[in-house]
Amino acid sequence: MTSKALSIIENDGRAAKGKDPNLSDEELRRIYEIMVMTRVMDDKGLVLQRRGGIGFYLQSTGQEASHIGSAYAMLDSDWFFPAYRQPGILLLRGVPLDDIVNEWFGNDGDTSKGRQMPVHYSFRSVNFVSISSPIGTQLSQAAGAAMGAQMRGDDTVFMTYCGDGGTSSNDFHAGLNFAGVYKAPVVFVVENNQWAISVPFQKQTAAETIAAKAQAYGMPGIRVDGNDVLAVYRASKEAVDRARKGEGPTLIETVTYRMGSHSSSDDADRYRDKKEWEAWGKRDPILRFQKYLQQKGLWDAEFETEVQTRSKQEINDAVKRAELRSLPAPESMFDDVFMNQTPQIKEQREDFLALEGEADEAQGEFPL
Amino acid sequence: MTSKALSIIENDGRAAKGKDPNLSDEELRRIYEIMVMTRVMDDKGLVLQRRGGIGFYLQSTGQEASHIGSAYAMLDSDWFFPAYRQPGILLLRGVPLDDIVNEWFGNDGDTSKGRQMPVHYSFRSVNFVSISSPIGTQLSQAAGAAMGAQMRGDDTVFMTYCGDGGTSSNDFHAGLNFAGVYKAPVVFVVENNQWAISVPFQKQTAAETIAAKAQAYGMPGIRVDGNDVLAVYRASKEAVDRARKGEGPTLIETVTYRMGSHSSSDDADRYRDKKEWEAWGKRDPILRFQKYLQQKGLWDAEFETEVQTRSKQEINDAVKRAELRSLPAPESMFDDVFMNQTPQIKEQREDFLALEGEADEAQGEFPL
Amino acid sequence: MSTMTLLEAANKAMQHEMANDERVVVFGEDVGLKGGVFGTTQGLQNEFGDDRCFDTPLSECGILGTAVGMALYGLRPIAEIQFLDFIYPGFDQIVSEAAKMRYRSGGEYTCPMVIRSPYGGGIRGGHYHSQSSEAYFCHTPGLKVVIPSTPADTKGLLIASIRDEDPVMFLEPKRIYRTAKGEVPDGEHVVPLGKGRVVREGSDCTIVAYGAMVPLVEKAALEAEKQGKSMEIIDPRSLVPLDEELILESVKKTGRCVIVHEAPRTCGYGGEIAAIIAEKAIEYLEGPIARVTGFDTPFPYALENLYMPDVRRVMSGIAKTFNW
Amino acid sequence: MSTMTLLEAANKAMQHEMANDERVVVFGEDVGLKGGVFGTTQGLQNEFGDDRCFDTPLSECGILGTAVGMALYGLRPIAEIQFLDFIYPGFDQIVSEAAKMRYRSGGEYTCPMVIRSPYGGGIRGGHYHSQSSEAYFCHTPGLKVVIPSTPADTKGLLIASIRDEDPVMFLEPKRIYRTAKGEVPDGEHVVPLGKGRVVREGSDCTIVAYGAMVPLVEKAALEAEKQGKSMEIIDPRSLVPLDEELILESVKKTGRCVIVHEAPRTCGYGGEIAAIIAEKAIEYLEGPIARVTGFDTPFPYALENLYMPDVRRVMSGIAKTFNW
Ligand SMILES: Cc1ncc(C[n+]2csc(CCOP(=O)(O)OP(=O)(O)O)c2C)c(N)n1
Ligand SMILES: Cc1ncc(C[n+]2csc(CCOP(=O)(O)OP(=O)(O)O)c2C)c(N)n1
Ligand SMILES: [Mg+2]
Ligand SMILES: [Mg+2]
Repeated sequence: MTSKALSIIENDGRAAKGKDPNLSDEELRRIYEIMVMTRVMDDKGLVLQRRGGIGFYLQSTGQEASHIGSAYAMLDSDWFFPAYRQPGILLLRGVPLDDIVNEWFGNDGDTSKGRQMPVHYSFRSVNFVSISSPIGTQLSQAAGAAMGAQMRGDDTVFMTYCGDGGTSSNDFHAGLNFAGVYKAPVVFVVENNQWAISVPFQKQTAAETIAAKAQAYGMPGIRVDGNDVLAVYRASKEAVDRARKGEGPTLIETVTYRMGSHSSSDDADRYRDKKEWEAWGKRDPILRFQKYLQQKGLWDAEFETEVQTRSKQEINDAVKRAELRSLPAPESMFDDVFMNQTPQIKEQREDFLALEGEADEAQGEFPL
Repeated sequence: MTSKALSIIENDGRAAKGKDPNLSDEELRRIYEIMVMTRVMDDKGLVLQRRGGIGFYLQSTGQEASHIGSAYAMLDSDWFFPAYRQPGILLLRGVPLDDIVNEWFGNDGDTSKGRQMPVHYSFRSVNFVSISSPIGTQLSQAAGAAMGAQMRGDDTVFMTYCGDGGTSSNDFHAGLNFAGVYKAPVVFVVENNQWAISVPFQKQTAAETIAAKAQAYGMPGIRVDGNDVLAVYRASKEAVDRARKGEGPTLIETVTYRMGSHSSSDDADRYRDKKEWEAWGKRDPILRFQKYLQQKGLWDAEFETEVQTRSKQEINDAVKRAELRSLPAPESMFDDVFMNQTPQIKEQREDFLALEGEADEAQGEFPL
Repeated sequence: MSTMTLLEAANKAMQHEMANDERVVVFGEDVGLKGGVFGTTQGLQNEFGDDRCFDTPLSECGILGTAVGMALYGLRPIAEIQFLDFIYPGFDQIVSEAAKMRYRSGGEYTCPMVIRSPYGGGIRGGHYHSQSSEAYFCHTPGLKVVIPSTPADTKGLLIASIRDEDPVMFLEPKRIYRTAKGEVPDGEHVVPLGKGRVVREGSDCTIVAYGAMVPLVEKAALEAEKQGKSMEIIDPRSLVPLDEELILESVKKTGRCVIVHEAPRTCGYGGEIAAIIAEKAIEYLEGPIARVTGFDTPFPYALENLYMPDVRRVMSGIAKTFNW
Repeated sequence: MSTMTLLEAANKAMQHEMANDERVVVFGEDVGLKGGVFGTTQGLQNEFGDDRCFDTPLSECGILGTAVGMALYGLRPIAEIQFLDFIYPGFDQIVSEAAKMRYRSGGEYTCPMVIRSPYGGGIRGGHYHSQSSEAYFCHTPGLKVVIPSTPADTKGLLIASIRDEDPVMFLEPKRIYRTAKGEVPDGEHVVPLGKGRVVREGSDCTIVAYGAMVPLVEKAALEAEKQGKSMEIIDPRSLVPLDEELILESVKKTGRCVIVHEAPRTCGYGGEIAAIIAEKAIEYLEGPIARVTGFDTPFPYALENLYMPDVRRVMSGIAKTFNW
């Protein structure tokens, strides 16, 4: 499956000749720390869900290189139209852990006011567009935003994500087609993690690769080893640069693997071969990157302990703070449908509040 | 635009070496007659619309080779999921002219009961599925029917059509993707006539060719000269045979040109370069085929006159008969929503008929 | 008779019809080996093979388009849409194609197919795993719309839907998939479409409700009874075609009506019921017609419990029909 | 003031706003050089360049998806859908995305965009060039739905829609594109969304109608007047948000109500109006609420004239509110 995919970090941890993107030590360490933090956050999220603390969780384990490597190629002024498996971008952009964790709880600290399920983040301050559940819708939106930037003469670049399943969606077809026709500055990253819930890649499309689909839209299609953060970064950087120069969109397929179940609602053991999972486990993107860093003298056990401990501490603290918070105010339910409440919504709100009031007075009684 | 497209009939009328599909004289003449009849019918349809006899018409002029050549590769038991620019298939399948013309009028002889606009035919008796206006919807349906035949072990083959514009539709993506994944016995014929109403092919997609889109779905993509009936036939026959043998779907792009305006509601002169139109006029598929027949001794001026006269006579007669017919019965409007009328539809029908009755009694009065 | 959940009853209905009619096929995302995200199709692939029960690519457009094609070709497809919220990429195939095929072809081509989908709130699914959009389909001529509220009805209505000669939207109230338990006839069991069910007889006020709202209004009726008001509950079971007679008869008897649904109020199915009554039985009314519905906002996550109609809101609706 | 058609007024509104606000862009199929299949966008590409008014590939999904993206990025897209019947391939972007963006992001992201589309029958367009599906959009929280019936309102409402901070479905009654002629204020002219219009004052019965039904019910009102009945006509103009007060006040005065629309009856917008009245003004009613609507069938081609509400059917609806 990974044949012909760009790969940089070799078995011994060295970069393939002439391919090292030559990031500074500081940058490399930062990327590593964020990959670890993402993993730690994901572990915590699932545990919390299992304990009943939050209602749902969805991990990105195994895909840290794929999404963090690609996102790292973007400038802060660039925009993301993410799917739901790229939480590392938030850390890359410096979103406070509290904001992330409050979203899981949908509490009164959640910037999106508890409106969506856990992991459906929205952070306007860092150009991270609200995540949707319907698969693929972000793809044509990203193309449109890119067309908009082009019209306005901005040099913003847009990066959008979906999974292998997402390539079957209407918006994949429309988004790539429009981006191709208008040469919009957008990079489509498909994280091919081999599964769409229980449907394997082979049943998703008869195309040999997802990168091959680029030809249908007249844009370059690049296939990279999605567990190799340097390869993903390098391919993405080239695509982002091309986009910024007005040379149009790119489709990048990152070949990777969903190490966890689809989400906290799923049990992959029911449909997935353990051997396949084990084989991919050996290609863990964090371990792979570790080797590279170690070989460069940027990683040792001590550093690892420090990063792990700090990450866990931070996330645990954030969770503790989130747990102390309350739900959003009941009447907030009626806000943000429109900028201003319509008479109908106002009335429904008033009826609702009147009833809430009554309930407070006459506990559990329903006087007719 | 036609570079690398399969083409067979050469300038001198001869077939390119080794490529002649070697159809019998009888078959060749039949194809020719149907091409002419299709053209004659189209001329009549537009004239009728201009005279106010029918409300709408849409021609296939210039695309006769493209759709008749492909359809000719099918067995009578095979199914068509057509778009709206393949009227020659009806003639190929022996649908009586009266049935066709009655559809234009939407009269009480119309097999689809005047329910749709002109040229939206449905002829179940010849496996010609009801034509829809929404672009592309037939493509995924054809894939589904093909999957169904496969499941039942039938060796039926399905052929479905759309235009260059249709390749941008959701159903193009879904239909080809499903057909690829299930290796369904379906042939997708895209008649690339360079225009989608006023939008030229170059603005429809950045792909170099439509045939190139096949790769996105893991199926062969073939590009043929759509004004060369033998080339279209040959490519289609190969695709149909492959499908019947269980070797899966094919995408065929026929490179052709819409010689008329989009429809009777459109005026192409407003957006289309006359020179382009003239150039394509020189490549008329009927004239091209004539040369081949002539060179084989199958065509002469006398034969032409005979075919032309007979075709015109037949269509004129059919129109005369259609003009004498009435509209469908008013209450027929309430049939065929469901197999059986629901109480709601029954009641609406009764109210309607009661009012019709009143009107007959009290001409134009509305007693309160 | 066996006792089972609503979810199991849906499974049994499909199994029964797949055994009964080899034209019946079941497909959708994750319906095969996994047996569906709720488990509704569990065991079907095992029993009938992956020709008859299979997974599809992630495209509702493809699922519904291929279903229409299969139906045209003579099969009896059951297309599962994983959540009703995700049906829109294939909405065109439903409203433009399946619904109009018989009509537009003058009766030549038909689309006997069932679109099954879990709908409604109550499982902490937020925006996109909770919506009730039955009204869109009810407003589309050519579609039947069926919603069961008990295991027995689920089996009987789903079998009737599969056998129906026209496209049927079969919407399953996911909130009560496992909580609605009851006796279900073994083997053949058909509940005809277009016949409502009197869930509870009463004399003072009619409550019309369907799906997961039925057990809810049953609770409210008990509460009302304590306060001396007798509620009649009607579950229409199929919204299209609607058993108007049953509702009108009841309202003529009680003189009052409350309609309860989870969907947003504006242009919801409750409006249709109210309009029918206001047109055909207004002279019997002794109070305003009340609607207890979801609010005219998207479906929220954290405040789901406050968004959905509850006993308190139903009681308040009932109260409106008495005290105005 | 200039005299112009409804179609020209729509054109003028766009031109005014494109000149006024460079964030406004217009796109869709055939809107550029051709100027739209009805000519509504004529001249815009010429005046503002093909960056601001341009043709798209044949994909409503793409048109609406990119429009959402542009709106998120800060533009003010006006997306034209060639016929409302063809909107469904992009329905998901409207109901799941544009409508929910503000809500789901807690107010962070918004979608100020206008989706313009000709709708309704009367041009011999058959099934797929005639439908009135406003109810789908009205039932979707987060969308505004606006339908003009005069040239002046068209300009004023379209300008208000373009300036609105939320997504607006702007549906143009194609049947009266050219027949509705009238005076339109030059330059700045804004008609606020959510305010209905009293088309005609009267005392015996209220008629609620919008779009191409307004001139029709005006004719019926004249006819009724001849027979001594005085009709009050209300055009809500924006269906969401609805000017409920105006309708309720009128019905309280007249005691009767007829609602007229072209869309099929079941779950149409008429049901909503009837339900509001049955909930809030039932004590004022002196007769049943009548709905005069399209039938619950797909839109037919040859019998179009019989399908659509006409003066006769409106009169019959009025009669029902008097003689029952
Ligand atoms: C339109 C739509 N259909 C179905 C679903 C249910 N669903 C959620 S995730 C998923 C699989 C997605 O697979 P993929 O795109 O490969 O992304 P991954 O989860 O592997 O990251 C499905 C079917 C959905 N969210 N949206
Ligand atoms: C979904 C949809 N959108 C828009 C239209 C309006 N429309 C009718 S034909 C057409 C162009 C079709 O172009 P193409 O697919 O190339 O076919 P051609 O007419 O060239 O044969 C358009 C935009 C439609 N029928 N359906
Ligand atoms: Mg995946
Ligand atoms: Mg074309």
